[in-house]
Amino acid sequence: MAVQLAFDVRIYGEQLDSIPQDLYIPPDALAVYLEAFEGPLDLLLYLIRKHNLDILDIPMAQLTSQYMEYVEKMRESRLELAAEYLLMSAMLIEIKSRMLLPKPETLEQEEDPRAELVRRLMEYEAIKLAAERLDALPQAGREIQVARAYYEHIAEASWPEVSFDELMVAWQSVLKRASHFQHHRVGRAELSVREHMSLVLRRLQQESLVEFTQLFDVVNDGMPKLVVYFLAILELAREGLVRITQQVAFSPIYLQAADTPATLQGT
Amino acid sequence: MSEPQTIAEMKQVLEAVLLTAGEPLSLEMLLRPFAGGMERATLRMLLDELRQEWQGRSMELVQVNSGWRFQARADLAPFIVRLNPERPARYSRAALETLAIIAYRQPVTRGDIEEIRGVVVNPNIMRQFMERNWIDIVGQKEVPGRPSLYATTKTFLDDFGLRSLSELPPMQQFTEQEIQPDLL
Amino acid sequence: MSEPQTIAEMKQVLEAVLLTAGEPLSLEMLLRPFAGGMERATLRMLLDELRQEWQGRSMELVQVNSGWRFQARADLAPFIVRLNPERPARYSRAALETLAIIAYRQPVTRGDIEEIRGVVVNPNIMRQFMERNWIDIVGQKEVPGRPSLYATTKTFLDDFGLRSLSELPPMQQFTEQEIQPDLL
Repeated sequence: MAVQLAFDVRIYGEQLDSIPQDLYIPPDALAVYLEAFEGPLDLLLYLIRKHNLDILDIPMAQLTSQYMEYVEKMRESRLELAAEYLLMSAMLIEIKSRMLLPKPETLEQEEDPRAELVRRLMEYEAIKLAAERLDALPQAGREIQVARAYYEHIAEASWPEVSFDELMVAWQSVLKRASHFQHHRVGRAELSVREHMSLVLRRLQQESLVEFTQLFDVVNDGMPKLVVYFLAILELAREGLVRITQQVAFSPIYLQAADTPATLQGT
Repeated sequence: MSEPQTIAEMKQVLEAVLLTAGEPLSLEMLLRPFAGGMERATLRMLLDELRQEWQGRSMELVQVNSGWRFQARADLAPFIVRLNPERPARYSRAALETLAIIAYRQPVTRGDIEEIRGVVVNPNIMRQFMERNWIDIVGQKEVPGRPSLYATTKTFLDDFGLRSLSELPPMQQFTEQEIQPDLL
Repeated sequence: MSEPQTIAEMKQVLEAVLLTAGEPLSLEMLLRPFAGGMERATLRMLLDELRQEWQGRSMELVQVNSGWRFQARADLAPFIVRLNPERPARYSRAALETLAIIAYRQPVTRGDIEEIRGVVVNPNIMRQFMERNWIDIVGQKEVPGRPSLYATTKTFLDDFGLRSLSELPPMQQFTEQEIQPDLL
């Protein structure tokens, strides 16, 4: 019976479909052939199949001698023999010898010395078959082709999220590093002032010249807001960001951004 | 197009989303394009209609572990494969056996795999499956050395077109084979 | 399916190939699946028929520089984009500090910010907050070079859910905070 190989074996470039029936195998070919085994369990399974042995009642003497024969051939051809093969040799010989021992009748029936080997062979065989079936399943990229047509990635404006806390932590680290701000405190009042500084500047961008009293909505803004506005203007003046001008005493006071051309002054 | 209103428009959105995805999409993901404007029940219904409409056409809408995807009808795949002459590498027998052990016996340690196969596990084999995201480490076994426990991933199921592990081909026992020795 | 014989079968192969390719396919590439069994003229004709069949549907078959591809209809793209909300990158520490300085110390020039932070301000940082309309220029400082004065905007307040800047958490020194944590 020519045993079909489930894998590619090539000798001198020629495909080897079946393992030669005669025992003599050229050493080079043997190397390829033995390397095709995945390990001692694989080799044992092959021998059991080849010689049509009953796995549930393995003739240990026969299997052991056949196994040793292969292992010997591997050594003769100076193949690097994996330690697992030698370990298996020892195990087979041990099982064989245990089976030769006369069973003491008085003791409870002892477990068959072959039981563990049989269990392992069956488990390995099951996995071997499972591996083949797994490989036969359709696989993405091989038999399964997934739809992946094109679409225009329109950059939807997506901005990073920022929280209060992050902003605060950032400000904190600025303060920690900047020594001249060491004792700086920003309270709510000061934040309001700075906000209104920006508001005043914004307004001065649109109307280059604003009469002082027009900045205040005396009717609607409460006193605190008016104070904040006033402080904002003072701070702007102090920082040189606005110019405050008055032609003569008691005439209207005008505000303009410091960067406004001077010609507008006093209009 | 403003937010899709009609069933036809919704199905077009769904179809476009699935045909461009390149991976399975869960129901949660498929709801996103509708920005809260669709119920899960409606979505299921539309998916089912879409699946039926595509029946017998070039692509089929299938459900795998992570969700829904369009894939080429199986009998068309051989023609698509011709497009890229470099055929995808097949895995070695050692690799496939290792994968089968992880798939069928998970979670397993390397030691478990070595015991079943009777040989040392090549670390490259584990690495290649980890890189492909077919297996990953799901824990440590409470034995000396605390070895890693390996299991298959959702991607593994998706790539094999499975909805769950129970859809893997059942394991066949050695003795069942015994009846037909000529198969060997 | 054996080699496609009918026009319908050929079109199915073409459609599946184009929908799964992930890139535009040239005529040469589109001939490969037919393994020599198709003329260029036939291919062109089939592509044209396919293009017409898809008109008004979710995808359109278009010819771009390097070949043919299916693409989602332009008006459907915005819905597809929602599928993968690009995880907004976080602002760098430098950007956040710059924003904090503008918020707490406005109106400020870039020079002011640089003085406070002790390093040069990357113009891109200012630009990204300008584009987001969180800051704008409220004037120029009357010093050499007339640098722009930056301040936060109404959009900034809206986005942070504030009615006014005074609702920003007031800042104190770290050490004082620890003494009076309730003040925060």
